Amino acid sequence: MNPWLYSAISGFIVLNAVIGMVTYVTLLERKFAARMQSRIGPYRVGPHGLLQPIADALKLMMKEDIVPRLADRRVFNLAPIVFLVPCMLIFATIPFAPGLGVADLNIGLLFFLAVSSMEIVGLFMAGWGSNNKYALLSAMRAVNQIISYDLPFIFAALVPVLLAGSLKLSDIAAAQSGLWFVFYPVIGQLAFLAFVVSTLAAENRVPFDILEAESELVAGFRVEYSGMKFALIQLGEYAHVIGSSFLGAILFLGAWAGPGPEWLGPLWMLLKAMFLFLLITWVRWSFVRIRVDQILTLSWKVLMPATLLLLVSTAIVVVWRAGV
Amino acid sequence: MLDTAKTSRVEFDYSGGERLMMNMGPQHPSAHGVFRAILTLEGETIVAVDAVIGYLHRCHEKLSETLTYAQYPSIASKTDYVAAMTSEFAYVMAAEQIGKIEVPKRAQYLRVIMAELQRVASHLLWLGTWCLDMGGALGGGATVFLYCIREREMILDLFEMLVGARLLYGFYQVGGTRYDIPDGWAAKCRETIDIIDQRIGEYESLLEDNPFFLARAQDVGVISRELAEDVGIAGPLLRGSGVNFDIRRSAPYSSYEDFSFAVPVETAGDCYSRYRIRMVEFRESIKIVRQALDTLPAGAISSRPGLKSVAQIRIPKGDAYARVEGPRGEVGCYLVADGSAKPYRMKWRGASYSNLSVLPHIIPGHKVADVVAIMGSVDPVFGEVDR
Amino acid sequence: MSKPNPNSPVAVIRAVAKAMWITFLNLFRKPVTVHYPDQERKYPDRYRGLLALVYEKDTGEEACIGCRLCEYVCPPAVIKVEMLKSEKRNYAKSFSLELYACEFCELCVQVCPTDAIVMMKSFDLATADRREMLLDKDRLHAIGLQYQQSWATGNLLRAMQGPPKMARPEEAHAAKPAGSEA
Amino acid sequence: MTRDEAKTRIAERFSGAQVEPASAEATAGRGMPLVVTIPPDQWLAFAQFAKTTLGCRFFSFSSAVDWKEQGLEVIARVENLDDGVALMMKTKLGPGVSSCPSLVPVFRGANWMERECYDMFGIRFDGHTDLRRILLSDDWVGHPLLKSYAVDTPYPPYR
Repeated sequence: MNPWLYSAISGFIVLNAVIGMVTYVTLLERKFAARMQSRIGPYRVGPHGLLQPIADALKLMMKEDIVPRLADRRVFNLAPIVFLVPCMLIFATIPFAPGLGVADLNIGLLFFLAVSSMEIVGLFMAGWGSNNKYALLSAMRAVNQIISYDLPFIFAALVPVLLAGSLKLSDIAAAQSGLWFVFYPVIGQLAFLAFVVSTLAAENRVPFDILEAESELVAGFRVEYSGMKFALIQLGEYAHVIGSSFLGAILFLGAWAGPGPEWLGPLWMLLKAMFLFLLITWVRWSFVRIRVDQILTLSWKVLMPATLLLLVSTAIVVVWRAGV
Repeated sequence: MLDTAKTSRVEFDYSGGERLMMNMGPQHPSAHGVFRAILTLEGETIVAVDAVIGYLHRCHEKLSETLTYAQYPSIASKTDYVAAMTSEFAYVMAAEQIGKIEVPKRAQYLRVIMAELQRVASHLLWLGTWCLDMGGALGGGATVFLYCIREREMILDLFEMLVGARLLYGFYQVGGTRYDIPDGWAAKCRETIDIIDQRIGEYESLLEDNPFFLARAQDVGVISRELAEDVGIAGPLLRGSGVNFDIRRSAPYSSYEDFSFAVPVETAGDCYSRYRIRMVEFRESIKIVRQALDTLPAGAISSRPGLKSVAQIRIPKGDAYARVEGPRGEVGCYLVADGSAKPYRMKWRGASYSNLSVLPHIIPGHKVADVVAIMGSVDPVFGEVDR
Repeated sequence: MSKPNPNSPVAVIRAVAKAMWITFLNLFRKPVTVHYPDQERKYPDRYRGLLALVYEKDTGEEACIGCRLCEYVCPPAVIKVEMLKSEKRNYAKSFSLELYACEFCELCVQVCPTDAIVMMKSFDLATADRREMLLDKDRLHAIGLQYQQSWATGNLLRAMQGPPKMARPEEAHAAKPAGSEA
Repeated sequence: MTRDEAKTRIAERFSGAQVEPASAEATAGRGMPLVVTIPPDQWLAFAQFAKTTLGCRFFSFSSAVDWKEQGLEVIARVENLDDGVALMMKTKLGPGVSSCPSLVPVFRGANWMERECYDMFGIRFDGHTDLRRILLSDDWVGHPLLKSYAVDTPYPPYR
């Protein structure tokens, strides 16, 4: 099959799979969070609330699409698309199974990191376009936060690259068949911890979700959006979270390595990603958010030097292990 | 009544200076009711704040001049609807002081039990909404909020079993109380406060040395002792700034002297010390309820015959100021009686009104996110502020 | 308090783990929410819900004698009664209650000499049209038959509040031990 | 600083002030206030005296009572929290007078309290920093808590 057709079809399949997964992951999160707060979560729409995400999607589609009169019309309408595209692109290089994946570039991780830091442009366009004080304030906070957390995110993601010796995600996954990188003596756990913390911050999840702090900024940069545009932004946000949890599963939890026959690989991959996603949700429902200046000091003064030191020590360990 | 000619508008200057005037409220998720703060910001820090209140004003004081002593207690609970028991308490005690009406021992104990249970329920709502403000509706704050509401519902069920209503009771009456505890209520009450005692331990481990919570609460919204006394704030805010004053201890009313309980005092005066005080007050109130239930005397619950008609209670001429230690501080009622069945003048000293008036003094210099934390720790209820 | 400095890494990890343990623990607690429309909530005995007029137990007549005591005692003045005079006893010609302004304070039940107005164990008040909330006499009687009546009636409340000699006749001659859990 | 010691200090310093223990002495709670009636011109001086020498630093509240013909009466309650001495300061403004010296220079807590007094009674507090309505809307006509303010407002009942 010629490569063009292959990548078109696989791209189409992965895109729809992601959209389907995003809708049902919101239901998983709401049910999981509800149980943690001793309540039940959605159970009215369909048996045990299974049709709730579809109902939400339909509702958002039918909702009236309001554009504020004083808004900067072009920027306002373009923002959700610019925000959504990078969030979908990050799934291009993720190998769901040894051969299964849209495009297994040999610089897979670099592509992932580059694209995932593009979403901040769409976010700021949304904040600026809606010409609303709250949105502007939250967009500025978002820019500070995401940029200052991209660096620790990259350093933490580079540690497995050093251990596996290649940027190709399938190589990293293959290198972990023996020992998952998270169980690597000291470096693995620290890198995994730094990775989770910076993922939380890069996607503005609690405790770093100062971005859309309801108590002050109502709904942050998406306060003026409604209808389908709001759905796109929501889709983008959740896609980014799932993308990062898939990346975490590959880098640290040994993608499709797991007991049982070979063809069970993708299932293991999905389970590990969902475990990471539930870990993020679990953190989300047990912490209070901290102020924006505290987030920035945590990033620049604590996380950045720590991950840099970790990277250097991994390099030394790798060279020392290889040298001996 | 509205003279539309001189409608005033708040001028928002867009003069291009780097100052931004921003509206927080009146329909704001973090305002504990209807409150509007006009913040002048430089970047994230606040330079000036102007508080606009009065959205919930029903003029309770004019209303009390038209309602008799028998009718008004069930309306008095609408001033502080989160702690309805303590607001009725103040009105009823003021009338009893003027009329020199003696309250039987059992009624005094019942009043103490209900006031302390109401304090626990009110503090639970405070803790829940405070974490909700700081943690966000889709975050850890909501978890603490739902735990607190789950516990608060248990206490409301107790009140529902006793009085029949969940929030506004009309339990107090000049001369005693209107209801007696039904059979089995005391046992259910003991079981409820045991559960709550254990659950408070859970909240503390969820928040106590949690770095995110400490970062948001420690040395934020510091109220100095001198400012606290000068503005007249009361209750946990006053004790948070180092003043050891609790009406139940220094001017005991309704046989509070029979119970032993500790009065927590902190000196830092920031949000965290107010949090510490209220967490200790949880346990102290539970201790008082246990002691009161153990030594509850039998006998009448009211020194006057059952209410048969609207103007049955007449208070002789005179005036008095009675005050009660509500969850938010000193709830006082200054009553002037003229011998008829209706009071001549009633001044309601709401604790939240004075507590809120300290905000314009302490907010400048903080960040926008801190306004929410400070508002939560002051725990105003706007029924009591606007009356 | 001699706690380790809260920002040291060890204390942070321990506090984070403790906090997350609590939420994890809660995962396995039974949810407390009641599925309202499907499951009916259990009402306590003295529930103060809808107001209603009742019929005399023995003669089956309307209990209300139109004495307007409830009209005078109602703080928001939502009750309006007109008396119908007749030889043996009086009746209420018309009885209107504006339910949308009622505060459920139960003062009317307390002052009623003939236990005519009582409260029901139900709060299903929702109506599509506000005018339906203006209840007249037969609507009040219909509600009285439709729902279960709660414990409180005028005489019981007054007996509970009165000084002991009136309230507990059995205590007068049954010599019950004092201080019993009433 | 017990109550009678405070009473003697007041008597010798302010000849015009009548001091009597609160009329309702029914329950002997220690918090019973000393009721001090002062002529309006000594209002600010007495507040200063109470705060400094008597140590009543806690400003509880201040309000007013409308005695119809005898005019308005402004009350204020200050307390010495440590010794439990409470002082209920009263001053009669005389018929037709509706201005009174403000306590804001002495107690910052008086700011909102006096704004509410102005809002409800129309008493102009001279020396108050920004006297404007606090509870009612700025364009409200009349002062509701005056006895002359009709109870049955021309509005039809809200229902």
